[in-house]
Amino acid sequence: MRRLLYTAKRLALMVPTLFGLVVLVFVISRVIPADPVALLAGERATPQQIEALRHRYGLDRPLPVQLLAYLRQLARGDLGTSLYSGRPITTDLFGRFPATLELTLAAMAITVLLGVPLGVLAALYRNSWFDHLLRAVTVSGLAIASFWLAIMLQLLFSMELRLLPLGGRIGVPPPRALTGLFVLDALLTGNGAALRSALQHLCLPAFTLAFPALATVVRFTRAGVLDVLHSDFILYERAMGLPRPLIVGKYLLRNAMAATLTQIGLLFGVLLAGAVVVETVFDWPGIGLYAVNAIVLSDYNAILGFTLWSGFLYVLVNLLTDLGLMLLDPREATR
Amino acid sequence: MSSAPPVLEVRDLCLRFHTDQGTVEALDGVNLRVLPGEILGLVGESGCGKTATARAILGVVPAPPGEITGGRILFGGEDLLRLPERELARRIRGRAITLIPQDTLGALNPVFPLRTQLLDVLRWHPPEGDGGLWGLLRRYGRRWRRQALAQILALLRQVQLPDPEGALAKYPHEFSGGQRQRLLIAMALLPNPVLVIADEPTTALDVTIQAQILRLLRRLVKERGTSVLFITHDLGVVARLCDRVTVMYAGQEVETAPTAALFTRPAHPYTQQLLASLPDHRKEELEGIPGVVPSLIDPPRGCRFHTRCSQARPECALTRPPERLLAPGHTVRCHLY
Amino acid sequence: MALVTRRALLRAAGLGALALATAGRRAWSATETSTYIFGQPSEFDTLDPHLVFDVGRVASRINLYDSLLRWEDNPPKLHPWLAERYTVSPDGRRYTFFLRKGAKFHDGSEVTAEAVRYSMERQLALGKGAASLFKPVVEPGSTRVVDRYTVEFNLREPRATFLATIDALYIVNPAVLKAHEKDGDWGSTWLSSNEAGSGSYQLEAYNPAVGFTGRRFAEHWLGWSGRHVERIEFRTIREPASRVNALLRGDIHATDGYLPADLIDKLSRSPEVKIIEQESMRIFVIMMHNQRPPLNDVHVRRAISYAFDYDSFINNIMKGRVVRNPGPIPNNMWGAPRDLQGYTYDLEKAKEELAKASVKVDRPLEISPLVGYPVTQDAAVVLQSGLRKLGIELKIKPETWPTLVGKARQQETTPDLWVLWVSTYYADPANWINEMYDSANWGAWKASSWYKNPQVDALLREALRITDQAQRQKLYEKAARLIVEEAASLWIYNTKWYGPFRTNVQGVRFCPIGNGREARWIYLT
Amino acid sequence: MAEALLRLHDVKKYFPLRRGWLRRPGWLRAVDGVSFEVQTGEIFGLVGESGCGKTTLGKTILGLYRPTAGAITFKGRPIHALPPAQARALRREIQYVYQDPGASLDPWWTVGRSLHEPLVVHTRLSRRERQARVEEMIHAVGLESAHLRRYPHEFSGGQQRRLGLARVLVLNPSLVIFDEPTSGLDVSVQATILKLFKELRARFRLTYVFISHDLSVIRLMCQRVAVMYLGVVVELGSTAAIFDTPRHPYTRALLAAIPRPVVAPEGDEGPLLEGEPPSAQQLPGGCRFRLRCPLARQDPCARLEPPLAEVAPGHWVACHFADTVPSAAS
Amino acid sequence: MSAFLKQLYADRLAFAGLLIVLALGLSALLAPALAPYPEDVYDIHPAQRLQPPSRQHPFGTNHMGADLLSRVLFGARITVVIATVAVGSALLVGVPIGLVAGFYPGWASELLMRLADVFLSLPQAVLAIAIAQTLGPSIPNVILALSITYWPWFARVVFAEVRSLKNEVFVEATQALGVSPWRTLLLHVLPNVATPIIVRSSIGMGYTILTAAMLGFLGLGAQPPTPEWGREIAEARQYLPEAWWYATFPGLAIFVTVMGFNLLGDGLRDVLDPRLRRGRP
Repeated sequence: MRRLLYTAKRLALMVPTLFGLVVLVFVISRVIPADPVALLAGERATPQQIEALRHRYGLDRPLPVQLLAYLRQLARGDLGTSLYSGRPITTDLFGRFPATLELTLAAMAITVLLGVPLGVLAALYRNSWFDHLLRAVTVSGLAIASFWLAIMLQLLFSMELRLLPLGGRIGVPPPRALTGLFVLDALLTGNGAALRSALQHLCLPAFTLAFPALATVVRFTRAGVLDVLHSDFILYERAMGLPRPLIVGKYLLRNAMAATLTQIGLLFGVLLAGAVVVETVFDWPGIGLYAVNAIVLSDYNAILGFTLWSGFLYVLVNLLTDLGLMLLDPREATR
Repeated sequence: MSSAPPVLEVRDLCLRFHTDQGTVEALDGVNLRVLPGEILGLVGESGCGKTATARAILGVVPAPPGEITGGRILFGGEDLLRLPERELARRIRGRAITLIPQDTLGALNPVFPLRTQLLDVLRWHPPEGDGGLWGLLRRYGRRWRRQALAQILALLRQVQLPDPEGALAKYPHEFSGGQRQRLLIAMALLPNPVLVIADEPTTALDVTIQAQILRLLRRLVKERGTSVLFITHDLGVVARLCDRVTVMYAGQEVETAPTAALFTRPAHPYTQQLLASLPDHRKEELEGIPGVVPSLIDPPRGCRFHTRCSQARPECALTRPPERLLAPGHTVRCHLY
Repeated sequence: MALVTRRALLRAAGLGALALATAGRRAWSATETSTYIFGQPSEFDTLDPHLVFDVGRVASRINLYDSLLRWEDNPPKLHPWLAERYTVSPDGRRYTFFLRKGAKFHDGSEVTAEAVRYSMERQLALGKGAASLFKPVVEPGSTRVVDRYTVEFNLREPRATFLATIDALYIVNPAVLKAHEKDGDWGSTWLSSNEAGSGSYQLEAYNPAVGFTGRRFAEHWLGWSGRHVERIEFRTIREPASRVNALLRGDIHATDGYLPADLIDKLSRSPEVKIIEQESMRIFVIMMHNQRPPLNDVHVRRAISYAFDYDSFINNIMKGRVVRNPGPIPNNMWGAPRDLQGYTYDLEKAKEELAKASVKVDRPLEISPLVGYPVTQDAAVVLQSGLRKLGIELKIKPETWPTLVGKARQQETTPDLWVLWVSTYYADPANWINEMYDSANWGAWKASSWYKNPQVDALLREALRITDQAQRQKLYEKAARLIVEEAASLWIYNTKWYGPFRTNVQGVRFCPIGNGREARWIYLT
Repeated sequence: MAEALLRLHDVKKYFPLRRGWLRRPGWLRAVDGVSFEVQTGEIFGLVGESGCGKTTLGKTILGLYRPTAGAITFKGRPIHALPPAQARALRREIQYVYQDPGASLDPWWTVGRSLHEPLVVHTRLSRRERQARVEEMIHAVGLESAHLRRYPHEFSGGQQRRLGLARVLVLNPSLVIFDEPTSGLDVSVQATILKLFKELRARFRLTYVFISHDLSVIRLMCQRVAVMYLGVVVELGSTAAIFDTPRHPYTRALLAAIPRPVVAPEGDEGPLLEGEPPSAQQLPGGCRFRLRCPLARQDPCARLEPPLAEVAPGHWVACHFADTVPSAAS
Repeated sequence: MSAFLKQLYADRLAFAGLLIVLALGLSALLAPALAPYPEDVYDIHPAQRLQPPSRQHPFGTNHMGADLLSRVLFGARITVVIATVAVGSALLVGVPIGLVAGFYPGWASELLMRLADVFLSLPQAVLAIAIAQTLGPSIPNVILALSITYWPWFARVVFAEVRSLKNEVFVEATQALGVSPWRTLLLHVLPNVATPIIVRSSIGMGYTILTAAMLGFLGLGAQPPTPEWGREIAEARQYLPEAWWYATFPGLAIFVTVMGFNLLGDGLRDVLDPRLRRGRP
């Protein structure tokens, strides 16, 4: 019951944030120096035609009215139309989102599956050579520009060693679309060639995306475990003779994960932002690449749609993180 | 006074902590004995090494920075200091010796319900002969769980925890401090231990609650014949609860006596001045102990109290006084005797 | 320390990847001969043939749709296509096309005169893409269906280039579109992701992010020789380096022919790739705003023209893979004066011209290269470096293509200078010189030099009215000389097309209009 | 009798409760109608268990909290509703010693600077005059001038108590409120600190309000005592009256629960309270002690909240059975 | 101050960070003197394009034949300016907001922090992209975009610190002494939140440099011939793998610089923590 209330509370808190997000994006969109209507009108449009279009899209009305109209439009799930492809932005985004999702999930999997154990080990063997080595790696992980890392990886693995593809998402006909995630679809349809190709294409971008996040997770897990390691209850559990593996694997980890989980929620934003450049470098046909394309084409609607969509996802993931935190730590619900 | 062999005997225990500032000689030859079925009070001011002694007995001194440099801890004829960690964890800690900690909120794992924590204590400390893998697997079964829960509930009733069934599903933060202390007492008694070490268990509680807890603890351990090493700084608590008392000062024990004898005939100058410091409305002026507790990084040689002792003699600074028997069960370490 | 670690880490990861890679090498190689895969530099945002009119995305139009006539080969020749023949009325205003019978849309229905009429009306109504070619001369509603196989266009005025541009009108299936029409959108929402043509290939799958695949349309009116591919795939790979690597590895069979010179060099060293070199008609120009001071002074414009290091740019940066094109018409197009010398890199002359100028260059000039096209930026930097030696500051302010197109519509917003290519939209000098320098075209991006010279205007308009090529050639040569004399823009080079193909690709027929994207002639061995 | 230095009349301090996200209205009644007077020169004790509202009351007197209701007069002047600037000026006269004076010093400031600050804020003394005053005070609390250049964390618990005292005494206030001044100290240190408190009071003619849960300290230090339970005073009187003839069942239980360093015969611990105090957010109706009271009956305890009534001269008790309670304690 | 440096020196990594940051500052300041070919920021030598590292050109040359080492050195200038101004203005906006909002709870403070939350509800880089894109590519716009997106971090950190500081006894104790709120805020609260602010700034410099480089990489930043590191890498891509040096050295410059700020920030966190601080005798 309390958990339900907490969930409801968190959901309710999402509303003003999302509203603020929409207003923010709206404000950004209305300070555009260039004229999107002129683009829309085509190459030989007359000023009258442009004016007519401006009127048709409501761009000649006062800003608050425009904001209201924008909100109404959003409420219908309409992010507007791409000035370039002429398709609804939502269609474009949904078409590309599975690619980004697949990439992000893969990066997240690498981050968590590698980062958490490494962080725990670093804490348990604090100040050992392993800990120092890991610290060096994580510090560099946070300092490296992901686009540069991506290029260097391409240089090594694709251009020099020719082991992995340079970019793209798959090198063979894609598997039948069930989820839109190629790896998953290939598994489900038993398409071995597609699976292999999809995995090969996934390797470098996922690792590039994961690397800085990995550093964060390792650091926070390590700090969290260290924190818990010196807590009274671990001492008490030891004094009560519980075996070390049980203490570490069960009692300690769950406590330490709270710090890590919060970070994972925040990291999602980092991954999403990282996807923009990583997808660009690796030609990964996701929403990040879409955004960069939109930048090149000055497709404002698309950029704003992407921004809004990212913000929405981010808020959503943070909500999920908080709920996860609540399941992990019952004290959260009472805060 | 029973002449049975002691349950626990600590002999010449020495413990150091290596810190950035230097080596802290936290314990320097501590001796104490806990007799079967008795409550031994270990009393002293903050930093005198009470808790370090308890941790050394349980074998949970963090090392590094801690290092036990000498002495023996005899428990049931075995020297715990020579037992491997595995053995300690399997047979001694949480089985034969249990702990009631001071910080009730900090000591309980905040993210697991009580049931999990209680069951694990039982599960990992089975009766002798059921320690194999199969035994462990069996103890993850439903039948064992039912029996164990029944056992736990019975004990929770004994410690008078309100609504014991409901309590099992709750998390530590959902209890009051007094309730948590009852829980921890139950947890300490759960494996039916030989010795319970209670480390200032009532310090954080209000006096009315403290009185309840002390009475409960005394009744339970006396019923079961469990020995208790009760660590406190509060002489009032000692008077109310303990059968015998050992007084510590700056990492050494200075006096051991039956409780009544200690309060009526304190022998060591430190004990005397400690008692004189207690607020007492009948006295016109309070007597503090002049000076400060010496740093344990470079502690005074000989009797560590000599720097503050009004009756100190030259030899006090040279050698630590040997233990002298003043009366049956009353020993003191002072050159005056 | 960290570097060593990272390298070690990479090596370790490399070993893991090795296992993966060796296992799957064959999986991504396009070794079979039934599917032709092309590495596409830009995305197919939309498949609607009436919305887009650019060279980069010609593949969807040219392979899925047919037009009345079609340009083929190099130099380009206009071939009968859906129309078997045509007639032009003596006044040059009525064009009658006679369709071949039996040509079918992909849904099996016949291509009729009504479809042609509908396509023209749709193109005009949507107002985008190739509409700019027809709008000046074709009145909406003026196109007439004479009979089922005869259609006539009635122009407002004679237009020498009408035939040359008619291949840009792609014929769509009106029945299908009317079925998908919504809110009077001429079915454009539907058609942006679908297809309703009669072309050699029919759409199989489309994903804007990935590209499209097409299946051979067996009933295509032209028939099939037996040397062809069953499926075509245009796969979007945006990065040139990625495309080149994919080609080298055999993931794709071909890619675009306007790669950076360094990459062409790299490809030419591979035994598995052949490069088909063709003269193209795509001139590289830096536009100057002829109406804005100080650029309205011819001496300033000439000084700037003398300050660009043409040789260095062409020989070093373009690695000699392009040819100097000193005037507004591609060298290999008729109408370009053969003996035109144009400007050279000569700072002395530049200084002389500056001295003659009546206005002073007292402000930094702004140049806009195209975002996403590094060569335009390189040219801007070369010009910047040259002007700096004259004491003129040139600020580089890259803009996106759509933004520039928007800005170039008005004198006030047009940048001082901007860099672009003018490609072959139709094979006629008018594609370049008329559209760029006839002041009647002010307001279109091609005319954003805002050049105005009554004499040139008269010459160019005359050339549009008459149809005799020899006469027109003279007019164009004269106009070209005048324009160069007045340094209306900086004309730098004419592109060459270096089409890279796997060695097993046969039957490539390059035409500047289709840029080698037409797949119907191609087969694999 | 002279006008009391401090007079509290029916002082209440409620805190709004935010329970859940709907913010259901509710009040935490931390102090719920307290009246007493403090005479010039006396040490007045406020005793009670945690959560009884004694600290809140102390801070309300000081003006850190504005009372929800009631009146506080200091030297005959109402001070409970002063505007902020005047309230701050009043602190020259009323000072507060925190439970942990070490934590009440800015860790970034030297002790000397912290000791100067009250003088900077409240006086126009020159730097030299301030220095003289600060040095005088640091010596008065038994520390040395050299200590002024150190940082708070370099002092032991007992020394920090002395610093805290020095800091509030530089202003020469008339009333000092001590909040648990000896908790956390070892008895040997506590003894010296308590001695110091007494000396300073005599030397600077101070009045103390002494808040503590430690009855033996209260008994030692105070002339008069108020016993608080869940926000109200249940018994008020001279120290002798409270400790020798406690009338309220709570006071009696509290006294019985104090562990005394005297070995009593087994089982002779007197009556122990059962259960735990209810939450101050959900007080029972009627007498708020009745749920744990051995004397409680349905009527009148559950019905009426007993008023504080004078049962002997200067001895006030809030219990329906104040008269029936045996007047002699152990 | 010397004690502070001594402690920083004791933490070898932090000291390395300090050295890197100093080196960055120096090369930014002295770029014209240090660079072997200072003219190459503007000048081009197409004939010498894409030459591998050699004695004349330790980092090789770029696609215009300019000396890469010189350009990387001059790039440090851009980087220092962008990061300093962006973090500085974010600091000037965020810290006062966080201070006041944390110290004076009320609807206005609540509103300010909600506003900060809205900014934080978007990944910073995404927001920076959106803003930089709408403003148009230029260095001032990059700085503006970074400041707009970074101030909420300062506000948040300071807000949280002030909130918890308000519960510290010594802050309440100054009130109890009768010290005015503004005096408390400036003399007691602000110095106590200085540590997180300084640490945030240092790490923020690193982060800002990374984001600025990303914007440059996407073409939303500095324009040619400005030798901005991110854009250099973007330009270098098409000359891979042959001209490996072209992409490598600007990337290394970013890496080392950001590493310097991060190490320094980490070290400062430990050194400046008042709980660990040792007073002078």
